[in-house]
This record gives sequence, structure tokens and C-alpha cells, in this order.
Amino acid sequence: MADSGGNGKTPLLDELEKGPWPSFVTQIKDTAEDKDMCKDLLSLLERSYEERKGHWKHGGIVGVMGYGGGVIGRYNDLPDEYPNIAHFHTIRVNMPSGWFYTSDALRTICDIWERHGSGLTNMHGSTGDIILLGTVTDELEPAFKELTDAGFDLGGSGSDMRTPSCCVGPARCEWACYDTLNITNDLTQHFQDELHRPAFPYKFKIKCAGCPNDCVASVARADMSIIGTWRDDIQVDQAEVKAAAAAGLDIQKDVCANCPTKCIEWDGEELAIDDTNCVKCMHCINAMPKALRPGNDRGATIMLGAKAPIVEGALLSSVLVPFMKLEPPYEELKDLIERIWDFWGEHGKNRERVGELMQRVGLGNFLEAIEVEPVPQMIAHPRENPYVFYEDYYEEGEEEEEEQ
Amino acid sequence: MADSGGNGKTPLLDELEKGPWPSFVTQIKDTAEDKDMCKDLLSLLERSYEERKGHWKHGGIVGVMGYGGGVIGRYNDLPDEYPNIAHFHTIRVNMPSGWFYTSDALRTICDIWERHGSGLTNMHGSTGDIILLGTVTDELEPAFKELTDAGFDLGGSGSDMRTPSCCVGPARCEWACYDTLNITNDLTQHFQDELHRPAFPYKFKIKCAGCPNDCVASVARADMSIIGTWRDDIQVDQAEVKAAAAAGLDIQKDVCANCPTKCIEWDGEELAIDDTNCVKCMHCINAMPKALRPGNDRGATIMLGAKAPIVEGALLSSVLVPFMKLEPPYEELKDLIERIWDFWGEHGKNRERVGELMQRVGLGNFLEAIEVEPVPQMIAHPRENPYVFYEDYYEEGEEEEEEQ
Amino acid sequence: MTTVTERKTDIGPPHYEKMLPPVIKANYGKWRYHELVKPGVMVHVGESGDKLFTVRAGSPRLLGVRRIRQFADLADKYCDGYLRFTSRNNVEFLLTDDAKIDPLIADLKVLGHPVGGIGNAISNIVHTQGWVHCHSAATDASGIVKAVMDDLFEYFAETEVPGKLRIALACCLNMCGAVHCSDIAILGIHRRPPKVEGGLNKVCEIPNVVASCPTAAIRPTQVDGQPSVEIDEEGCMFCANCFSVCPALPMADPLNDGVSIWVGGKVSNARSEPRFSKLAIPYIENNPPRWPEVVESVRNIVEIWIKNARKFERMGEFIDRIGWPRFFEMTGIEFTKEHIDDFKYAGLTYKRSAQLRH
Amino acid sequence: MTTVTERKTDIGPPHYEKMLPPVIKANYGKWRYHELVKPGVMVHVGESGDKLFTVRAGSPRLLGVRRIRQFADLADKYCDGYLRFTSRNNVEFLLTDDAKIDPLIADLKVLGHPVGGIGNAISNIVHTQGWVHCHSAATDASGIVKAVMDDLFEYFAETEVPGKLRIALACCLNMCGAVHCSDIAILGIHRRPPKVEGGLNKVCEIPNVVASCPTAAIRPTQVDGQPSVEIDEEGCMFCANCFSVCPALPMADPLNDGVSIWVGGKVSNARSEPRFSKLAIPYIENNPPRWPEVVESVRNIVEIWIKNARKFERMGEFIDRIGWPRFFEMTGIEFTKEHIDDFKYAGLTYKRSAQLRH
Ligand code: SRM
Ligand code: SRM
Ligand code: SRM
Ligand code: SRM
Ligand code: SF4
Ligand code: SF4
Ligand code: SF4
Ligand code: SF4
Ligand code: SF4
Ligand code: SF4
Ligand code: SF4
Ligand code: SF4
Repeated sequence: MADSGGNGKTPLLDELEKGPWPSFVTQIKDTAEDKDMCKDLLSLLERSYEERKGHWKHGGIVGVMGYGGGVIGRYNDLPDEYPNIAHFHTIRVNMPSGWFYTSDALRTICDIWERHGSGLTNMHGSTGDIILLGTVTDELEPAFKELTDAGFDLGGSGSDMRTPSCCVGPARCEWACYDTLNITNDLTQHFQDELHRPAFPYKFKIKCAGCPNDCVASVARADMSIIGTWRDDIQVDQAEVKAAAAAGLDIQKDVCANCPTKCIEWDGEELAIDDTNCVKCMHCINAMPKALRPGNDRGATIMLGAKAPIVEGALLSSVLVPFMKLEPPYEELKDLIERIWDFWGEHGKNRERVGELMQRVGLGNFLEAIEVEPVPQMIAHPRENPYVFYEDYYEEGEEEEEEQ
Repeated sequence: MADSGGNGKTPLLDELEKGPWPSFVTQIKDTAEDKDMCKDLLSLLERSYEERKGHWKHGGIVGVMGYGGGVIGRYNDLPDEYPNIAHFHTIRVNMPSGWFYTSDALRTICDIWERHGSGLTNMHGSTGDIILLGTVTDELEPAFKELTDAGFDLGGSGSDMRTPSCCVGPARCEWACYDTLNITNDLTQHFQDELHRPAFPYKFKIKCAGCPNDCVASVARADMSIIGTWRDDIQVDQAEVKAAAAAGLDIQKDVCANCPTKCIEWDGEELAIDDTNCVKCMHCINAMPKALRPGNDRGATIMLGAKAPIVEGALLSSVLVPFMKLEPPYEELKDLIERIWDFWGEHGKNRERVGELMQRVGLGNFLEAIEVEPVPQMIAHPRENPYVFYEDYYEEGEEEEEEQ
Repeated sequence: MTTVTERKTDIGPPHYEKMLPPVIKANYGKWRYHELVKPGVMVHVGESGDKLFTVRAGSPRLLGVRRIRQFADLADKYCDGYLRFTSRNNVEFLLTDDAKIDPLIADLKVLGHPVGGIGNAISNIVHTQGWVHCHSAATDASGIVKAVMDDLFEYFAETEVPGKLRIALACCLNMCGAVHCSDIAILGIHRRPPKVEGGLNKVCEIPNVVASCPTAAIRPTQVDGQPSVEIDEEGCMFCANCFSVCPALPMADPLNDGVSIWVGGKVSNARSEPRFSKLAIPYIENNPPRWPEVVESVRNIVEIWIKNARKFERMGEFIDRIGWPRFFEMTGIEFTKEHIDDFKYAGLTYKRSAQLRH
Repeated sequence: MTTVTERKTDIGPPHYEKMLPPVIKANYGKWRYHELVKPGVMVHVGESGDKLFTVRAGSPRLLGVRRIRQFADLADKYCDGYLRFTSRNNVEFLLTDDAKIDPLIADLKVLGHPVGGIGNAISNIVHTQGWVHCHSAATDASGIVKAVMDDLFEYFAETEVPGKLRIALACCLNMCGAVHCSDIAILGIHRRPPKVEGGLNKVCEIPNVVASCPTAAIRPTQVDGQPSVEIDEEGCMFCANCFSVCPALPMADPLNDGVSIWVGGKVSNARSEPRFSKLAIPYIENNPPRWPEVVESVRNIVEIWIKNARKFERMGEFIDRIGWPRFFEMTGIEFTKEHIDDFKYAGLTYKRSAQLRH
């Protein structure tokens, strides 16, 4: 097989410059015009395409002074053939909440990364960070210095709190039930030490969605999922409902029939919602954004435990606090988070996510440990098996219960 | 505490002769008039009520010659005080399919049991047998002799095929999709050896329900659940539908809205069923017995694996054969049962029900072993986890797949 | 004196056809429809036009030979000698002459057997042996059933309820009553680890005993020189599987045995799929002879269902609609740690969505 | 040259307020409603009456500094210098003057960035590093994403589809793309047990390696005098957890690595609760540069959904309605043993009712 280490030809990758969708190959090529790192990356990637095999090795421990997280070490397994990317470490830079930027902020990042790295990025990584893709060990400190001087800092990696992220929320969404940007920024600032210095059994992710539409996939991708919701009645503008119907929406079929609890009725004149049975799924509001809005008594459902499958199977977060008001300084939430971290830090096994711990010790015991009262909102249904660990029993001759 | 072994007083049990529901205490007392066994039973039971504790011990191996099943050995733990029930074994007599009797058949049983036992019975036990409740070891053989002379035989107990049972089916139900009585009798006769001589890893129960209403709770209580169903269209008598509506049935609310796949529509004039999406749940037929009937292409869904919780948790049966025609001599079904027993007999652990085995080895492997093709009807949904045991992989330099 | 050679074996049960009345033989598999005539009485009409009237009488299931003979006599008097029992242990008299229905019902009343349980009614309680015959019982079966049926009598014999409501009782976790899929289940439970009797090693194989424990709470040990086992009380969830394999580990304990209440199971495929019952009340102490707290608890749940369920709605379907939080609120049952699953599939019982009523 | 004392640390990210355009500051938390203007363009209207126009442009996510600067220039030209990125890695330009929308779209076209993905559309594919940067990849990420988006382009930029359809890709079972809850998920998989490299004991703690295997398929052993491990190939399900903890157990294998396709997951609470994706196609071999078989398979599933789903119906909700047997029938995907769960909760995925279409 032709070694593409030397010659700049990339016939296979070139195929990926065709077609209407913007091409990552074009991005690497453009950047390669002033970055040798990218030339080697192109060649190595072409080789991976030929061989159908990656060429990266486990990263050792690399990072910036005083931090344990924020950098992913990476080395290729053919350093002699691709010397410019012998090291190719990633720097995770904490994005501004909601991924908002000024053009100047973006240019600042670009300038720093052009000076100290490959010039390639991911906008953004799956956890939400700005991913500065590929540099050598010696450039880490200088890059970090310039980033902090420009007001940026690193995100999380390893067994620490990962970079919290949030949906666009109140900045551009009429459905936000709490200030997702503010809480994300607040928690990130409040827990800087936990973010930068891995001291947990494993990673801990926080994602903040302003409403049950969950536009940051928090229920699937965050150890703590904060999902906005409301307690009072959906706000209805009957005139706009009629307008939506007039505009062609089949309210009975498309809205009422899709309500999970069938608690909306439409008689052609008026939309009637039985809010006591509304489970705040958002569908009717989604379908008629001009006519319906969440109620005014707003807050969030706090859920815990989501993760990917490795290794006990994937988890979705489950309800920990059915409804919590969220106003700065978010003391109630921060206390809860710290109680969870304390218990997890003490009893979590190495590489055991909090959701796995919760299952291992049992939700009931977990709640006791973090001092949260059990409520039926936490479960889909009570136990089906009769294997109850009753905790007390009478001893002969005594009347009151005995702790065993 | 007063020993009630001697004196015939039963103040506590007497309380259970009050009230409108027929009393088991009255039954024991009546029988006690000519059976000393029952006198002792009353006294012992009164004592249990006083002490809130049973007085029976594990039964040893008792039975009739050549059989391993059909008798449950029972001894009380105070034989000196209650000598007449020092032994108090139960004989399980195989009931006629559908629990139909002539008055003479019942009298025959009564006469035999009066001669050889306590005179107490359960009509019937949970598995379906006639339970002859309580006798001494020496009476087992004579009772058995008289029973067989009268055309009765014992039911199952221990690790054998348990007495198969069925719903009333075609004998008195318009919805029976196959002949539940005939198949139950046929299987019982065909597998007499498996019924009487425990040779399985554990018990194996068969219950036959004529339609998805499952009036013998087969899906919850039988290792093999045979549930009648149909493949063609529900038979609709539109005139009777109108009549039902006229009689006050709210067809939209009570029928259409309750259809699990929402495949029925009612416009006030005509009932339209999309049979391709009908899952044969029976509800609409149940609601309008005069108007609707199952289709004519009838058979059964064969399901496997139900059991009580001890010890890995309760199981419901799951689909093994989505649809099977059931006509005498039921060869296809018998072959299937034997293939299942062969694999279970070989690979089942001691006290492992077939449903537990199926889970332990995995349904996919289980199907291969019993030579049944996997079909999507067997599952609620495909796997959610990525842990697939792919069975072949390519070795370098070879193109075709290799069994590993 | 008989010899083995003469013994009949493996003849199986009598053929059911011998037990079927002529009207059934004539219309076997050709029934057209059925109708409820009045509580406890229904008629099945054949394609032939023939009619079969069924009168269903409640039964304690535990019957003495006298009473069975009385049933036989009634069958002769009204049904040409034909009758049957149901899968819930009621007695069904099979008549062709509807004029005989009321006299039969009158005679049954004299015997003390109510007629009912058909259609949207509360039928007989499937139950088990209890203190009458089983060594494994954590409570009695027949006594509780009698007390509960006395209390719910009207719903068996008179008043129609929203849909079928099936109650079952099992006196220990073996669940011979198959209570695991009932609208309301009454389950006998132990709450104290087994006592280890001396000389256990003489009665049981220690390795089997150790292996029998699903939570590995049983460890081999020595008790004054003798090999025995010890129980880690923290690890015991009282399943009694160890006792099932070894008599020297008694679980029965008057002070702590009792009853738990489960709700929302079903087995029919009608509307919703079959499902298990879920824990409603973790523990009620044994209070013979009439278990008033159990009776009251069951009644409470039944009444709430009757008042609030829609037509055809089974207990579990009703709870699906209102949600579990509301169920606990309406019944006034306290939600506790015990309700939260901590067995194999626990994680799947957690509420994994933000779909909540607030 | 700087000294430690001067180093700034733990300053956290820049405050988001510095990044918000005036119109957002003015209407923050006071938006009234939004409307789709045309594909890729929506307007949010504030209670104040202010309007904010969003133009969403597709992005490969992997961006060089040149392109980012070009975006910055466009932001200056049309948006007073304000823009944002979305949770699916698209770029959103934030305008107040709707007259500037079309010129912006035109400039984006020149740069090669299509506008779309809003509302009932197929948006960008959440994905991961693949061969570009990760040691763990069983396939490439960016390449497949490019090929699939090229093919589905019309549904991003032009044609409306029944509801939202979310596609995600992860290049190994770690699932950094969180593909476990997507309408359609593309997952890189290994199908061959890890190779055991010599000198493993020098790189890894053998006990850790043994403990890392969920199926206990790794056993300690000796290889020419050196402590090492051996793999029970029957017991391996290729999760690569052992490789995550020990580099000397490489899994990557050109002959056997490939891609699996999953369907029916979602995360929103709208209508139905969040749910995991389910296995549709167990294995498709890696076929770079454009993975035609993967592209074709995804297209096939998408087209069947578009043709048959009701309005708002997500993939999983659509399959709920038609049933899995029909899904396999319609797509022509073969149902195999691999589809049947055999992990922890397997039993609960069996069909435990007789509710079947025949
Ligand atoms: C960069 C990123 C993928 C991307 O292209 O965006 C990524 C890349 C890696 N992830 Fe991830 N994960 C990334 C988001 C995720 C997510 C999604 C999310 O956070 O929303 C998940 C699934 C959710 C979760 O956390 O469970 C995820 C689940 C994992 C796992 C499995 C963890 C688990 O408990 O199941 C591993 C394995 C591990 O931790 O050893 C992992 C490990 C890794 C490593 C460090 C590989 C390794 O084992 O060392 C990858 C480094 C790749 C490289 O060389 O650059 N990554 N990882 C994402 C982080 C960017 C950012 O900071 O914004
Ligand atoms: C008599 C009967 C209860 C009744 O009053 O009706 C009964 C009585 C006993 N059952 Fe049962 N089971 C009876 C139907 C059931 C059922 C229901 C059914 O068959 O529909 C079940 C639940 C369904 C199932 O099979 O899973 C049932 C599940 C058990 C179990 C748990 C088995 C399991 O795998 O979970 C045991 C424990 C054991 O087998 O060691 C058990 C054990 C017993 C023993 C033999 C106690 C023992 O461990 O030795 C009981 C003898 C009581 C006695 O002294 O008379 N019995 N047993 C039922 C049999 C009568 C008949 O033949 O008609
Ligand atoms: C006689 C019996 C069968 C037998 O061979 O003994 C029987 C007979 C009938 N059942 Fe049943 N069922 C009988 C036990 C059951 C059981 C099993 C059980 O209770 O353990 C079930 C499953 C219960 C469950 O789901 O937990 C059962 C679920 C049904 C259903 C479905 C009800 C539902 O909505 O879920 C129907 C349909 C209906 O009631 O409209 C039904 C309907 C009927 C009909 C109307 C069928 C017919 O057309 O004849 C029969 C008489 C009406 C009635 O209400 O009893 N039968 N029926 C059983 C009488 C027991 C008793 O004494 O009360
Ligand atoms: C911009 C973004 C949030 C952000 O901070 O970046 C966003 C913004 C909006 N989402 Fe979202 N969603 C965004 C990711 C998501 C995600 C997360 C994901 O895809 O990973 C979800 C969950 C998807 C899932 O369930 O798997 C999501 C589920 C929804 C839904 C529920 C759709 C459903 O029927 O299930 C709505 C309601 C609707 O579409 O009517 C919604 C509605 C909206 C609205 C209309 C809210 C509003 O009033 O402004 C926003 C613009 C319309 C649109 O269609 O994009 N958004 N939305 C994300 C754009 C991603 C992209 O570039 O395409
Ligand atoms: S999650 Fe809700 S609040 Fe946040 S962007 Fe999506 S729809 Fe708006
Ligand atoms: S938000 Fe959802 S649950 Fe509530 S009324 Fe609307 S559709 Fe129904
Ligand atoms: S199961 Fe079906 S066929 Fe059998 S009795 Fe019940 S309703 Fe009739
Ligand atoms: S049988 Fe059930 S699924 Fe079929 S149409 Fe009737 S109600 Fe619907
Ligand atoms: S449930 Fe338990 S106690 Fe009751 S009969 Fe069955 S085994 Fe005996
Ligand atoms: S009762 Fe069950 S859990 Fe307790 S020791 Fe015995 S076997 Fe173990
Ligand atoms: S999914 Fe796997 S291969 Fe892809 S980036 Fe994450 S860890 Fe690496
Ligand atoms: S890949 Fe997974 S299953 Fe296979 S040996 Fe490694 S850890 Fe075990």
C-alpha cells in the first residue's frame, strides 16, 4: 500500500470535498496552507482511509500547571513519518454560556490558536467546549497564558466536573422557565476547582435546559439534568388558538390526540386544558407557539444520573427534585450538588458515575444519604418484586421497633 | 396461653362463621362431625390464630407406588397434642378439563375421600387440581386404587409437568379460538409419564386460554401459555353495533378510545376497523359481544416462561410462536414442547424454571437450541445496548466469514 | 389385597365429554353471544338459538364432602346433574330452563352461597393454603379471604363496578395464588431473618443452603464445633428461599410476620398488556381472626377505584391515567423507601422523564 | 517568560452578557413567540415588539481559523458582530434587520454553508472525533457525517419533514456523540476481541485489566514467562472497556470494524417520554471515503419515516404506532439474533403479551 506520509496526495479525502454539505477536508486543507501540522494530519488521515484504521495512541498525562483537566493528550503511532503531529494534544476551552460570541472574541481565539496550535477547532465539542484540536506539549503553557489573559479558561476533562452547558434559553427562547445562561455561568464559576482539578470517582456533567423540550439533551447526556418546567396553568390565548385552527392546524388530531395524558379538549370554539393532569410535555405549546405559553410559576425539575453505555449500560437521568425554584445565588441547588458529591466521593468506585452509584446502593438509600425525602414523583411505578429490605423487627418481649 | 389441643372451643375461628360470605370454618366444622381429623385440624388452626403462627412442618417424600408426584407430604409440629393430623398429606387429583362434572362424578370423589381421608377438599387448587386435603400415609395407596378404579388419576407435583388446565373455552364461550378442553386433555394424556414422574429441573406448567382475555391467567401462571387468537378480520354486525349504541354504549369513548392501537373508528353510522393494526386485544369484542366476533382464521399464540418471583423475580410468558394452528393431534406443538424439554433438561440448573433458563442463555441462543427462527413478534423492541456478541470475524488474508 | 400388577396407572383424568351437558355438546364451539341476565346469572346463546343459563355461586374453595354432595343434589334438581367450577373457584350451575333460575338461587341462599361475580363485579379471591395446610405461610389465607369478601360482598352480589377487579392472596412469597398480576394482591410476608436451628448440618447440605440465598446473606460457619450457617441480617430480604431448601431455617415469626398490599396488575390483553402488581402498602401486622386493618385498606383502595375509574378501566389502567403520586394522595397511603425498587431492574422503575404533574 | 505567581487560573469563561447583542439584552426572558420565516430562518418576537431574526447555517463542526474569521466578518457585516453556535454545532447569525437576511444567505452560499435545519427538518449530525483525533475509533466520524448530510441535504435546506429527526454518530461504544437517544444513530463498532500485546504487564496493572471486563472474559495468564492476560473470545462483546484502561489491548481491526445503525430514540419530553435508540442494523463494513452502504441505509429509513409518519411523529413514535415487525418489513431490514437483547434487562424486552398484529 502506498505510504502517503510523504507525498501530499489525498485522493480518498478529496472525494469528501464533493457534495453540498460543507467539508471538514476543505477546512483541514485551507488550514494546511499555513500549518504543517495540518499537512501531516491530512496525510495521516488519508492513510487511515486507505487502511480503514486510526493511527492515534492513548494520550499520556499532559496538561497545564496546576490543572488536572482541560487537555487531552494525543500521539500518533508513526511519529517518524508524521513528525509534525507526533504530539497532537487537544485543549478544551470553556465556551461562554449559550455559545454566544462577538466577532472579536472569536478572532481572539483564532489568533491564539494560530500562534500555538494546529489552527483547527471543533465549534463545539459534544460536552460544549471550544475544542482546540492538536498542538505539541511545549505550546500548552503559552497557549493557556494567552487564553487566560484574553479572559478565557479551560474546560473539564478526566474525573472532574465537566464544562456545564445550556440551551439558548431566555436569551432567545420564549419558553425558558429559568435563566439557563445565568445558572450555567454561576455554577461554572462557583465550582472552578472541581472543574479544573479532577478529584471525583469519574466525570460529572451538568446540562441546563430551559424547558422540557430539552434542547441540550440533558436527560441523556448529563449526570445532572436541570430541566425547566412550571407549576401553574398553561397560558392560553383563545383568539390565537382559533387563528392557528384557521391557518390549517388540525387541533384535535395534531394537538389533543398527541397529548400524553389526553388532558386537552377542543370543541372548535375553545381549547380547554385540565392543567392538573398536564405533565408539562410542551407538545401543545410547541404546536401553537403564538397561542400557548408555559405558566408563570416557573422553576425546574432536577434529574440525576444520565450516561453512555460503558460499561453497565446507558442511563437516562431520573427525577431527584420534581420542582425547584431557581433564583441566584442558587444556594439550594449548590447544597444539593455538594451533598451528592460528598456521598459519591466517599462511596463511588473508581470510574463509577453517580447514576451507577445510585443504582448500586439503591435509590432509597441514596436519598437517605443525601438527605432528600422520597416522593412518588421520583419513580415510574412502585416495586413489582416482594424483596423488601424491611429495616426493623420486633424482638420477643418488646413492643417498640428496634433498629437492627 | 390456653392449650386448645384438648377442648373443642374455637372462639377465634367462630368469628369467621359470621358474615354473608360462605365460611371455610363452617365447612371444617360440618366435616368434623364425622371426621376426627377435622376436630384436630380445628383445634390446631384455632391455636395458630391465637399464636399467629402456622404449625406445619416440611413434608418428607411420601407418595404412591411408581409415581413421584401427586402427593404433598405434611406433618404437624405438635403430633402428641394433635395425633389425628400427625400426618396430613394432600392428594392432588387431576380434574377433568374445564372443571366440568356430573353430580355422580362429584359423589364418587366424596365417597372415596370420606373413606380414605379428612373429607376436606379444595375445589380447586391454584394449578387446577382437585385437592384432597389431608390424610395419613397408609391411606394413600388405597385412595389411589379407588380413584383409578373410578377413572381418576393424580395430578402433578414436584419437578414434573404440572396438571395442565384451561378456560371453559368452546364448551361455553363464543370467543374460543381453539378447543382448549380438547388440547388440555390431549396433552395431559400424551404426557402422563412427565406428569407423574418428576424428571425435570423444576416444575413445568401449561395453561390454555381460548382467547386473549386469558381467563386462566396463563400469561402469568404457566411456563407455557397457549392463548387463542385469530389472523383475519374481526366479524362485525353493523346492525348490532347500532343497537349497542342505541342501548347507551358510548362507542367513541368506551370502545374506540380504549383500542390500544386506535384502529377502530365510529362515525355514528358505521364501525370501521383497520384490522391490519388490530392487535387482537379483545376489548371491542368484549364491549359488544352481540356485534363483534373474532375472525374465522383461528389458532393460538404460544408463549413461554411465566413464573412466580422466587427467586430471580416474577416473569410473564413471552411470545415464542406468534400464531400456530391447533388441530388434533397437535404434533407441531408436541414437537415444540419436547424440543424445549430436551434443552431445558440438559442445560437447566436444579430449580431453574424454563423462563429463567431462557433469560440466562439469552433468547437468541435459546431459539437456536430449540430450532425456532427469530421473528420480531417475539420482542417488545430490539436491544438498546450495543453489547452484541457478533459470532464471526474475518481473519487476515481470508475473505469469507469464519465461525470462531 | 391387591398386587402391583393389577394397579391402574397413567390413565389420566376422565374425559371432559363425559361431564358435558347435552346443550353444550350440541352447541360446542358454536356459541353466538352471551348476555348478563342479572347479577351472577348470564345466558349464552348458540347459533342454533339454544340457550344456556349459568348461575355462578360464590364458594370458600375449602369444601367438605357434605357440601359438595349438596351441590350435586342441586345439580340433579335443576341442571340434569351438570355443573362446573371456575378458574376463580366459584361454582357454576348450568341450566337450560330459565324458570329454574330463581328456585336454584333460593336453595343456594339457604346453603349460604351467594350468587354473583359475573361481568363488572368483584369475583372470588384466588388464594392458597395458609395456616390450614402449609408450612411456609406468613399469614392465613382462608381467614383473610373470608373477612375481605364479607366486606366487599355487595360488589360480588349486587352493585356493578367500573370493570373487572381481581383480588388474589398468597400466604408467602412463593405466591401460589399468583398474586403477582392482580388488581389487588394480598401477600403474606416475613420481616425477620431465619433463625438457625442447632444441628442444621444433619438436616441440610450446607453448600445448598448457602447457594439458595439470592443476596448471598448466608455464610458457612461453625457453631460449637458443628458446621452450620450464619445469616447477615443486613443482607436478608426475607424471601424464605433458604427455608424452602432447609427446614432448619424457620422464618415464621408471630411478632413480625404480616401482610403487604399490591395493586394494579392484570393478565388479560384487553386494552392494555398484562402487567405485574406494584407495592401499595409494605406491611400490615397479622391481626386474626378478621384482620380489620387489611379489610379496611383493601376497601379504601376499592372505593377510590369505584368512585373514580372510567368504564372498563382496571385498577392499573386507572392509576396509569391519574399517576402514582395522585394514587398515594387519594388513598392516603404514605410513600416510603420500601416502595422504591432496589432489585434487579430497579433503575428502570425510576422516573426517567420530566413529564410530571405539579 | 512568566512565573507561576503571575499565572491567572480559575477565572472561568467570559461572562455571556459580553457576548449578547443589544436586542437580546433588551428582550432577555421577555420573548413572546417565534415563527419560521423560511427554511433556516426564524424570527423571535419580544413582548416589546422587537424582532430577532436567526439565520442558521450548517457547519462541519471541524473549522479552521480562516473560516471562523470569515464567520466573524459576516457577523460584523450583517449582525453588528454577534453570532452563536447551536447544541448541534450549527452557526446562528442574529439579525435585527430582515433586509439583510438574503444578502447574508448569499454570502454564506459563497462560503459553502447552506442555511436550514430549523423546525421540522433534519438538522446537523452530532458527532465525534473518529480517525481525526481519537485512539479509540472503530470508524471515522466526519467522513460519514459529510456523506450522509450530502445525501439528506434537501431535508436540511429545503423540504419539510413530518417532525424533528435527529441523527447522531459516535465512533465507538463510548458514545461521545450520545447516540443512545437519537432518531437515527450511527455507531462505530468492533467485532473482534482485543489482541494481547507482548509486555502488557509493563504498561498495565493486570488486576485492573481483568476487572475492566464486564463479561469476565479476561483471565490472567503467563506468556513466555511474563504475566499477561488471555481473552475468552466466546465471552467478548467488543465493548473495548479493557482497551480504555490498557493500551496493550488494541481493538481496532480494519477487517472487522464497522458501523451499526440504531433508531427510535429521543430526548425531548414532547408527547412521549425520552427513550433510547434501538438496534436496526447490526453491522455494515467500513467503506471509506463515502460509506455508500451506510448512506443508503440511513436514507432508506428516513424515506420510510417521511412517507408514513404523521405530523410531529418522531421516528420512535412512528414505530410505536406501526409496530416493530412492520418496521422490519417496510425497511426490508432482516431481523436476526443480534437484534434480541441479551444484556442485563433482556427479559423485559421480550414481548410479554399476546397483543400482536397477524
Ligand atoms: C471531544 C469529545 C467528542 C467530540 O468530538 O466532541 C470526546 C472525546 C473523548 N471522550 Fe467522550 N468526548 C466528548 C463528549 C462525550 C459525551 C457527550 C457529552 O458530554 O454530552 C459522552 C456521553 C455522555 C457521558 O458522559 O456519558 C462521552 C462519553 C465518553 C466515555 C464514556 C463514559 C461513560 O461513563 O460511559 C468515555 C470513556 C472514558 O471516559 O474513559 C469517553 C472518553 C473520551 C476520550 C477522552 C477517549 C479516551 O478514552 O481517552 C475522547 C478523546 C478524543 C480525542 O482524542 O479528542 N467519552 N464523551 C467530547 C468532549 C468535547 C467537549 O469537552 O466539549
Ligand atoms: C396447593 C397450592 C396452593 C393452593 O392452595 O391452591 C400450592 C401449594 C404449594 N406450593 Fe405452590 N401451590 C399451588 C399453585 C402454585 C402456583 C399457581 C399456579 O400453579 O397457577 C404458583 C405460581 C406460579 C408458578 O408456578 O410460578 C406456585 C408457586 C410455588 C412456588 C414458587 C415456584 C417458583 O418457581 O417461583 C413454590 C416453591 C417451590 O416450588 O419450592 C411452591 C410450593 C408449594 C408448596 C408445595 C410448599 C413447598 O414449598 O413445599 C405448597 C404446598 C402447600 C400445602 O401444604 O398444601 N409453589 N404454586 C397450588 C397447587 C394446587 C394444584 O395443584 O392445583
Ligand atoms: C368462568 C371463567 C372461565 C373459566 O373457565 O372458569 C370466565 C368466563 C368469562 N370471562 Fe373471564 N372468566 C374467568 C376468569 C377470568 C380471568 C382469570 C382470573 O380472574 O384469574 C381473567 C383475567 C383477569 C385479569 O385480567 O386479571 C378474565 C378476564 C376476562 C375479560 C377481560 C376483562 C378486562 O377488561 O380485562 C373478559 C371480557 C369482559 O369481561 O368483558 C372476560 C369474559 C368472560 C366471559 C364473558 C366470556 C364469555 O363470553 O363467556 C365469561 C363469563 C363472564 C364473566 O364475567 O365471568 N374474562 N376472566 C372464569 C370465571 C372466574 C370467576 O369465577 O370469576
Ligand atoms: C438552537 C437550539 C438550542 C441551542 O441552544 O442551541 C434549539 C432551539 C429551538 N428548539 Fe430545540 N433547539 C436545539 C436543539 C434541540 C435538541 C437537542 C438535540 O437535538 O441534540 C432537542 C431534543 C431532540 C430530541 O428530542 O432528540 C430539541 C427539541 C426541540 C423540540 C421538541 C421536538 C419534538 O417534537 O420532540 C422543540 C419543539 C418544536 O420543535 O416544536 C424545539 C424547539 C426549539 C425552538 C423552536 C424553541 C424556540 O421557541 O426558540 C428553537 C428553534 C427552532 C428549531 O427548530 O431549531 N426543540 N431541540 C438547538 C438547535 C440545534 C440545531 O442546530 O439544530
Ligand atoms: S430547551 Fe426549551 S427553553 Fe431551551 S431552547 Fe429549547 S425550547 Fe427553548
Ligand atoms: S403540555 Fe403536554 S401534557 Fe400538557 S396539555 Fe400540553 S400536550 Fe398535554
Ligand atoms: S379466555 Fe377467552 S375463550 Fe376462554 S373463557 Fe375467557 S373469554 Fe372465553
Ligand atoms: S381487538 Fe383490540 S386492538 Fe383490535 S380493534 Fe378491537 S380494541 Fe382494537
Ligand atoms: S403461598 Fe406459600 S404458604 Fe401459601 S401455599 Fe403457597 S407455598 Fe404455602
Ligand atoms: S430469607 Fe432469603 S434473603 Fe434471607 S437469608 Fe434466606 S434466602 Fe437469604
Ligand atoms: S466516541 Fe469513542 S472514538 Fe469517538 S471520540 Fe469518543 S471515545 Fe473517541
Ligand atoms: S472488549 Fe469488552 S468484553 Fe471484550 S474483553 Fe474487552 S472488556 Fe471484555
